[in-house]
Amino acid sequence: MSNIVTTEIFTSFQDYLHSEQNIREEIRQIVKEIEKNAREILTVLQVIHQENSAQEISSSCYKARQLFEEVQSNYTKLSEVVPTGQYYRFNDHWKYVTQRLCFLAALTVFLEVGILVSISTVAEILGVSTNSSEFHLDLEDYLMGLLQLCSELARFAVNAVTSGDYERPMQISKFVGELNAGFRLLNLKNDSLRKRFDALKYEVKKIEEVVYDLSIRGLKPDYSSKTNIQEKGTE
Amino acid sequence: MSNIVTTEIFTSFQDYLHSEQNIREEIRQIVKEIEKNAREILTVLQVIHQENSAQEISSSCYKARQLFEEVQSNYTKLSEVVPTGQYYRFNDHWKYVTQRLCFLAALTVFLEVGILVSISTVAEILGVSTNSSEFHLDLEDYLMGLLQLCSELARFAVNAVTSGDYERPMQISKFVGELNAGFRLLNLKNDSLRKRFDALKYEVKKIEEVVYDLSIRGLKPDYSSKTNIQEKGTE
Amino acid sequence: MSNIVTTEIFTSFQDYLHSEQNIREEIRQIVKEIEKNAREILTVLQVIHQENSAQEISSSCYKARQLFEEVQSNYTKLSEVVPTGQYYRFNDHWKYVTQRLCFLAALTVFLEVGILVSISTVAEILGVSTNSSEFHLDLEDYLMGLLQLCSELARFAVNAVTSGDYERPMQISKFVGELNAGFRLLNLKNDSLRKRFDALKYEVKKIEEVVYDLSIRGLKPDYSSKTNIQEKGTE
Amino acid sequence: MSNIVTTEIFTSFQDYLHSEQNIREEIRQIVKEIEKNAREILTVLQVIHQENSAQEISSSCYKARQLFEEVQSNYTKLSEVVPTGQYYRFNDHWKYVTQRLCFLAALTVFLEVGILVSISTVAEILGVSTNSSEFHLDLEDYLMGLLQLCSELARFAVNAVTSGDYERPMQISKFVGELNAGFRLLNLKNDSLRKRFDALKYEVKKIEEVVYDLSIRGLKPDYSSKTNIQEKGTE
Amino acid sequence: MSNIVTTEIFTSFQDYLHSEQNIREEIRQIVKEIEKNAREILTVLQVIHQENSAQEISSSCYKARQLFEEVQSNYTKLSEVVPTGQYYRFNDHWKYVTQRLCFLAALTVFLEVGILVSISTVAEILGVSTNSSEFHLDLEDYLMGLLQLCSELARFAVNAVTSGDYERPMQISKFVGELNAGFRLLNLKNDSLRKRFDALKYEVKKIEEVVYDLSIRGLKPDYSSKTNIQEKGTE
Amino acid sequence: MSNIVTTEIFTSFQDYLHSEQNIREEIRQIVKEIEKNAREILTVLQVIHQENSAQEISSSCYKARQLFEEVQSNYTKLSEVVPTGQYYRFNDHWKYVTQRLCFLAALTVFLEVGILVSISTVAEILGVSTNSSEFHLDLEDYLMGLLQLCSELARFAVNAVTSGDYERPMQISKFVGELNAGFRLLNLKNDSLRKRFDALKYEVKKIEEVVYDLSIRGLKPDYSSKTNIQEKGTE
Amino acid sequence: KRKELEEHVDENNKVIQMFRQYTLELDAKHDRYERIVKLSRDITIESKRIIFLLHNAATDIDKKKEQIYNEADLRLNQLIEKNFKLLSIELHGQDPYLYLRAYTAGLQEFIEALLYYQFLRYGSIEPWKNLITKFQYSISNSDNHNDDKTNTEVCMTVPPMEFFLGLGDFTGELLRKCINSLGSGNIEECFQICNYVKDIYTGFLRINCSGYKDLGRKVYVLKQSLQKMEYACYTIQVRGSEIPRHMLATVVNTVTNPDVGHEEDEGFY
Amino acid sequence: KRKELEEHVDENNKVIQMFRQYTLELDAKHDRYERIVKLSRDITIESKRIIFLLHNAATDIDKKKEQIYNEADLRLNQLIEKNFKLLSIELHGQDPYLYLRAYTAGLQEFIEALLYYQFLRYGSIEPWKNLITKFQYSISNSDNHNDDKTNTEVCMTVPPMEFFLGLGDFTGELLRKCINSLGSGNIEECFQICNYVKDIYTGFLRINCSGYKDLGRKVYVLKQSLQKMEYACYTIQVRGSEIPRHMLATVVNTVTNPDVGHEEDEGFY
Ligand SMILES: [Mn+2]
Ligand SMILES: [Mn+2]
Repeated sequence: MSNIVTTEIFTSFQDYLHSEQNIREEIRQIVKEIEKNAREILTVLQVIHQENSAQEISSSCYKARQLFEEVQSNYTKLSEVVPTGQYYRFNDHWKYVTQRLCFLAALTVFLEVGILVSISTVAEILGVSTNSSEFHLDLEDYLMGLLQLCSELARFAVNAVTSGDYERPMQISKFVGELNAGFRLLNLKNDSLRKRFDALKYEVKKIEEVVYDLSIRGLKPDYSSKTNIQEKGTE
Repeated sequence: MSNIVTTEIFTSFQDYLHSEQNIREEIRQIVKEIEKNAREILTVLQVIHQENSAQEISSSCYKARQLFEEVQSNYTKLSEVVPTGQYYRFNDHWKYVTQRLCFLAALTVFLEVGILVSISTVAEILGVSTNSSEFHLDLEDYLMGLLQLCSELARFAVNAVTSGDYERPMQISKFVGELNAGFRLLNLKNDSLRKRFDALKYEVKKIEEVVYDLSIRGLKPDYSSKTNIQEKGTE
Repeated sequence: MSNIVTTEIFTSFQDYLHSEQNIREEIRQIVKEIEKNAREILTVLQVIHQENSAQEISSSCYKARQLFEEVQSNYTKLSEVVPTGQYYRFNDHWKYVTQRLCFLAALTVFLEVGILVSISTVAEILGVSTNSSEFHLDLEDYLMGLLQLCSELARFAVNAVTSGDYERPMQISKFVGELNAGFRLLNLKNDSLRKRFDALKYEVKKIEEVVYDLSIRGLKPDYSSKTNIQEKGTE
Repeated sequence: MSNIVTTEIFTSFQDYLHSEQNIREEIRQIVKEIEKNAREILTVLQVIHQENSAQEISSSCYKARQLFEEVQSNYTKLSEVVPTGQYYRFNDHWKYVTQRLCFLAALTVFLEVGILVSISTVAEILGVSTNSSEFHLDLEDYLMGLLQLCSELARFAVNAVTSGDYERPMQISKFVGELNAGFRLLNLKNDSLRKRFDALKYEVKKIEEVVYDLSIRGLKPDYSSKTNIQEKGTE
Repeated sequence: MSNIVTTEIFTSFQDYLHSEQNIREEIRQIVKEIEKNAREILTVLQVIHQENSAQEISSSCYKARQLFEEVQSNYTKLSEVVPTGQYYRFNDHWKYVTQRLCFLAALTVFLEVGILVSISTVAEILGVSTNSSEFHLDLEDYLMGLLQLCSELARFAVNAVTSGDYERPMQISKFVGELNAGFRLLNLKNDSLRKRFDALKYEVKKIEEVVYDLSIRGLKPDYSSKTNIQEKGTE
Repeated sequence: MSNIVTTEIFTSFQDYLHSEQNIREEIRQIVKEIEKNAREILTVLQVIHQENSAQEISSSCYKARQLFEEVQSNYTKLSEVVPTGQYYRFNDHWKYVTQRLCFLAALTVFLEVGILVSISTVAEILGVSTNSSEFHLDLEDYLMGLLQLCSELARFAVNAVTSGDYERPMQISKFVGELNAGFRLLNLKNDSLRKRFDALKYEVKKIEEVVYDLSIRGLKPDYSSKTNIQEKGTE
Repeated sequence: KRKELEEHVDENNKVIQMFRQYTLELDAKHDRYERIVKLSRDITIESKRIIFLLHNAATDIDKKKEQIYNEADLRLNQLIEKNFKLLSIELHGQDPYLYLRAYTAGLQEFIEALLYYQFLRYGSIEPWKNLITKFQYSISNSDNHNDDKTNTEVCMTVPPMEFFLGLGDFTGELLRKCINSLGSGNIEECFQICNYVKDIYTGFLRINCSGYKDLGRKVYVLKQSLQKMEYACYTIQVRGSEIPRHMLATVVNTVTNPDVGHEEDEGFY
Repeated sequence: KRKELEEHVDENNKVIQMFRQYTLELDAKHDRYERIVKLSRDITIESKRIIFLLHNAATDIDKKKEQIYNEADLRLNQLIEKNFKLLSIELHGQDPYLYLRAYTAGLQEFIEALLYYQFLRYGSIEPWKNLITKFQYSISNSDNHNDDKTNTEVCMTVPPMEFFLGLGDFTGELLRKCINSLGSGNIEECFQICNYVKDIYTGFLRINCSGYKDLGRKVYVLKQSLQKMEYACYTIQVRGSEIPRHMLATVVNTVTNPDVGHEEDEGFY
């Protein structure tokens, strides 16, 4: 008797696990695609570190935007696979790549218009909802993406100088400074976000050193007088 | 009765195990020799980090080439010991040293002619096949060797500047930059190759900072106008 | 220029890595199926631990044999996917389940005819070759399976007594004793096989204590006079 | 200048390290032989656990004694390889097998004459000194051997009953009881010896339960009236 | 009867174990004192990391020398407690602190005269023999001390620059470079020495980067023209 | 300035640690003595497991009582060394031996008068306070001692039967049964006490088996009719 | 409270404004997490106490047994009606999987207690799908102070995985019960529990646990427990062999109930 | 509540009577332990928030700074006056070491916050012996309902070890502060903090940490932090070498305060 009951109980559990594994498998396949997209966007945007890339940047942003459209359709597929209200059951699968895409979206927008992209704009770029009861963009993933952005910008500041572009470091310095101030408002737990934020200090320091190197050599452009910083990117 | 059967079964196993242990012992002895070769080549090539070593580099490459001949004969011995079709059963024994030798071969070729060595050339230098059904050079080991090369070159860039050689860092920057772009194309699994590749970005950054330091002080040679980079090494 | 060379090199690597990942993915899918088969066979054979299961054992063996046919066709698929000469490159994927199936095949044969199954018979049951240059059954996996068998038989001896079957423990004691003597002949390295073998001595002791408990209460059947032990299973 | 000094220093170290590695290699080879001897002696003495083995025991002891002669010549080789005053530098290599041989020597003597072998007799059987400034038998290894003996005897007591030998458990109970009392006198540190001794109490209990099982069924031989226990073994 | 024999055996063991425990206790007490000495020497020598400590270094070396005299008398006590030929039986107790003292002696000598101290000089400073059949200084402990020295010197190089002393890093770079080359000659086993040596390469890199930072800013003193480097320390 | 403050702060901490270590050393010495006492008492009381020990038990209890007087004076020393209100700062040192002595005191009292000793009586026997603000007996240590007692009594029950004493198991069965009922009242956390208590079930089972063995053979004395169980011990 | 201190931050800066919003969100999440941890902790403690209570039901007096069962039932229901309701309210409108790590311990312990209660009282356990029906609540929307008396339907999310993890722990309690039964001579119960756990073990064998570390560990412990029970049953059988099995229970009962046994002894011997 | 259920236990049995007493004692201890854990958790959270607040004091506007310090002081005092007082009452009459594991986390985090506050405001920290004077309370004996108005003196036990463990964590906050200072051009502060931590490190070197695992781990982390700060100072020096050191601070300030910097730029270049 109890045998039959037990069998029933376990059979339904087996079905449950089986269907979970199927969902995970589907997710894994889609995430693989998204990772490929992310890798391509990153490769496209790496142009910023090449010498004398100034002209190519806007065309790279354009290419990135096109790739983000593929990303969107992949996130749409993903949102169809993940059951409603179970976003956090499976989000380990796409957490990492989503952070990376937040970084890439933020970098694209920074290159295009020089401003900090909002979480809702990133959600739009990725093609996900901003409503947390649907397939949405997690705040912490967005913030992690911004921290990755700072790291890339620190490298960008260095390479810009190598290319003889002395304005870019000033723009980056201001941008990262504001982000840093923003992050300091957050009450962070002792988690990965906190650790990543602690690393930000070193990037801020690195950027300041670049600005300092420019200023003692009189290479610092009179940046603050340029009121229209955002326009720089769009020109 | 069955006792005898059992005994027979196990006696034949004993022979089998015994012969396996003998093979492993032989492999271990040969690999020890190869490790010694690798250590010697590395010591010879360390000259690059010494001050004002420019002249000595080509004679060091020559010495390295001679040592690679010993390596070849040792790999030949090894290939005779490993039974056909069981390369991957025993390859833990030589995996590590082979990666190291790929690095050393790639460094030698870089110093000699300034280009990226191909896997088939490395296989030739080590005296192993490129056909995966024989005793061959595994692709992943070759790639690991290239990543080790980048790490050595980052150090080389720093020490070249100390020696007053401001061209070398430019050459290295270009070379490592291309390698980095190449690796970025690959869809790596989450394995040791991936981990090592993640470390590459720090080395790229380091080299970029060296180039930056030269740029901002006006010490950067006009590298791009030198069209004949490969020739530098061969001169 | 060298850029193109590098790109070419890496593009061909990408193909290589991609095809490897495909192979692994295929292997994983097939192994998953085999694991499912193994779980089913194990579940079927659990009947031995139930009270008064004597009659059901032979029908369970029959069911197991049918499931082994599925196993065979899965191993056939597997052997087609794994490239020649690369058995040991991928064998981590199926190593564990193959050991388990060796155990299950050995258990089935023990239940059917009371003898120790040979490695070639197990290979036949699983539908793989015994020739180590093809997709074969590795000796160590077979031995691991036998050690797992001993553990299951120790549990079986206890439960047989609970069911009032006092002959079974005698049969098991003799069988495991011979296996133990066999393993003792082997000069095992300090690996997983050795660790598992060290556990065997506790199982032997356990079984000896069961026989002791029967002896001292005069419940021990006069086992040695039954010369035809193998026939017991086949009846 | 100082460079030369440094090189000299390290070259002499290299010789030193090399010779140490050679010594270890030699030790390893000899110990491998001794391990083989130990395995053979153990296999020979396993006869005690077989049914109705009473007659065969003395011939097994004889075979064991012959094998101990090989052991002796191997220990002699070992003592020649180990430099004076460095016994404890290398003793990790032979520690384990020496403990095992102490157990086997003690078991042999117990089977032959029923008494506890002294450390000096074991040293003699193994062909090593008892003088701690030479290659000697370490006290702790001897004690570990005795504890292993108790474990084997507990198993022997159980199997003797199965064979219908009701006197053996009484002899073992007395013997192990005395050993237990002896160990209890020692103020052991919290080391491996202590851990092993803690396990002894389970073996004592097991043996007591065997004696209990005999008692309650009136199977207990009137052991205490037999004054000549030692003679049992020597017959 | 046999009871008395057993009791006698164990009583004599008890004496043996007791005397061993007493030896260990005495060793522990003396080692505690030596550890205290080592901590004091380390604290005294920390002055090198303070700003503008140049003048104080020689007086600190003097203080360290005085403390080494206490160390000597403690090692003398130790050598009297350890029985002849049992150095390696007990050397776990003092191994670690001896490595530390090798580091401290090597640091003192480096600060005093700028050269690599030899093992015999360290043995003299510690007041132990160099003859391995007596209470001596083990080669591996000496080498571990040198590796610890490199780590401290890497930190020293950084802090010296902060204090405006640009010669010290050059001296350290040369010194550590030679040590590194020396270690590279050794065929180390896969032990703690090897692990520590692997860490050395990061320290070498660190120091090279300090020299680089000085070079590129034209702060590098023309070190090679100063032929009399050893004299620097002795002034 | 801050340097002086820092020095002061750390010097007082050093003194603190030093004095703590001294206290711990003193404690360790005294505890060693207590452990020796405990070992002796245990040895004395082991007589219960010998055949036909009935007469010797009361004299053993007498000897134990004398040894407890030494224990008392050692606990008095201990209580003088441990600062008031810091019992639990140091109690790891004596926790284990105190549990053992609770077991031994409880065993002594059981043998003497057949009843469960109260915590206050044990405290008296050990010579410690019952007031928890002084050096007292921890409740959990007392309870652990009782659980150890049950384990010893299970063994005693077995050996008593071997000695032909069929009343003792009945007495033990009743005693342990009551203790078991008592323990079931406690709300135990998932700690060592809980784990030990779970093991008690197996000892209860063992004792029941002995009683059962006696009863099916008609050897069970009419225990319940003997109203004066406590008197048994005191006779 | 902190407002005046932060004047030095440029509140007109767009970045700062964005991060102000992010701070609110993060803080709300952390606070909710903390509250859920506390609720879970309370559930754990009370569940453990209920299990403890149920172990005392091993008495022969049916009335006492019934009393204990009734109390356990009451307290389990209180957990559902009070503690889990509060938990559900916290989780309402949230993705429960975001907070699962905060309440899984309490949930598993509750399931363990519930299953143990069901097994003791009814001899079998209810499946997962029955469990989830217990966790449905209707909450009045009285937050807003107007007379809006509508109710919201809320339910607790219990992933099947947590149910089976709790089921694994439940077999640990069965082991305790089984060995206790043996000590007190309740032989039939011992066999019954052992067979029940055998079924559960076979059930788990059919599950592919790879990738679920917790589950694998539970199954490992379960196998250990089962073998202890099997050995206990073996012991009964072996000992029972010395007298006819049908007399065994009587003897053991005689042995372990000295008060009752005394009278019956006369007839038996 | 459970009384009626336990009738089946023989309350006249002496053993049962003894264990009834033991149960009360054990339960009292466990309950107290749980209460202390909760008090400690609250202290941890509030201490972390105070540290967070103090990091915002890195502003040049002295008035804001003062405001932040005052608020931190207030909140630290509230912890002492409220939370630690409750803790002391729980510990009163108990051996505090029995419950140390339950409150050490909160205590250490508080010490970390307090030391960081002291360092920021006064440039140095107070030693352990000053700390313990803060934790003395006078409690009215109003438990008994009569007019007995006597007071009991109670104090918190703070073992020196916990003080130094807190001190270790405090240097972690100094590292954050130091690197932040560098990023915002506050060069002198950077050197000052680095030297301060150097002193603390040297202090720890003199201590024999063997046998104190926690302490050893803290010292290891401390060394890592110190080397990061030393490297930061090194960077300043190396870069400063390219212009005279005394001009460095000005330049860096110019660079990092674009608003202020704009006017001064004119004079400098
Ligand atoms: Mn539980
Ligand atoms: Mn902190």
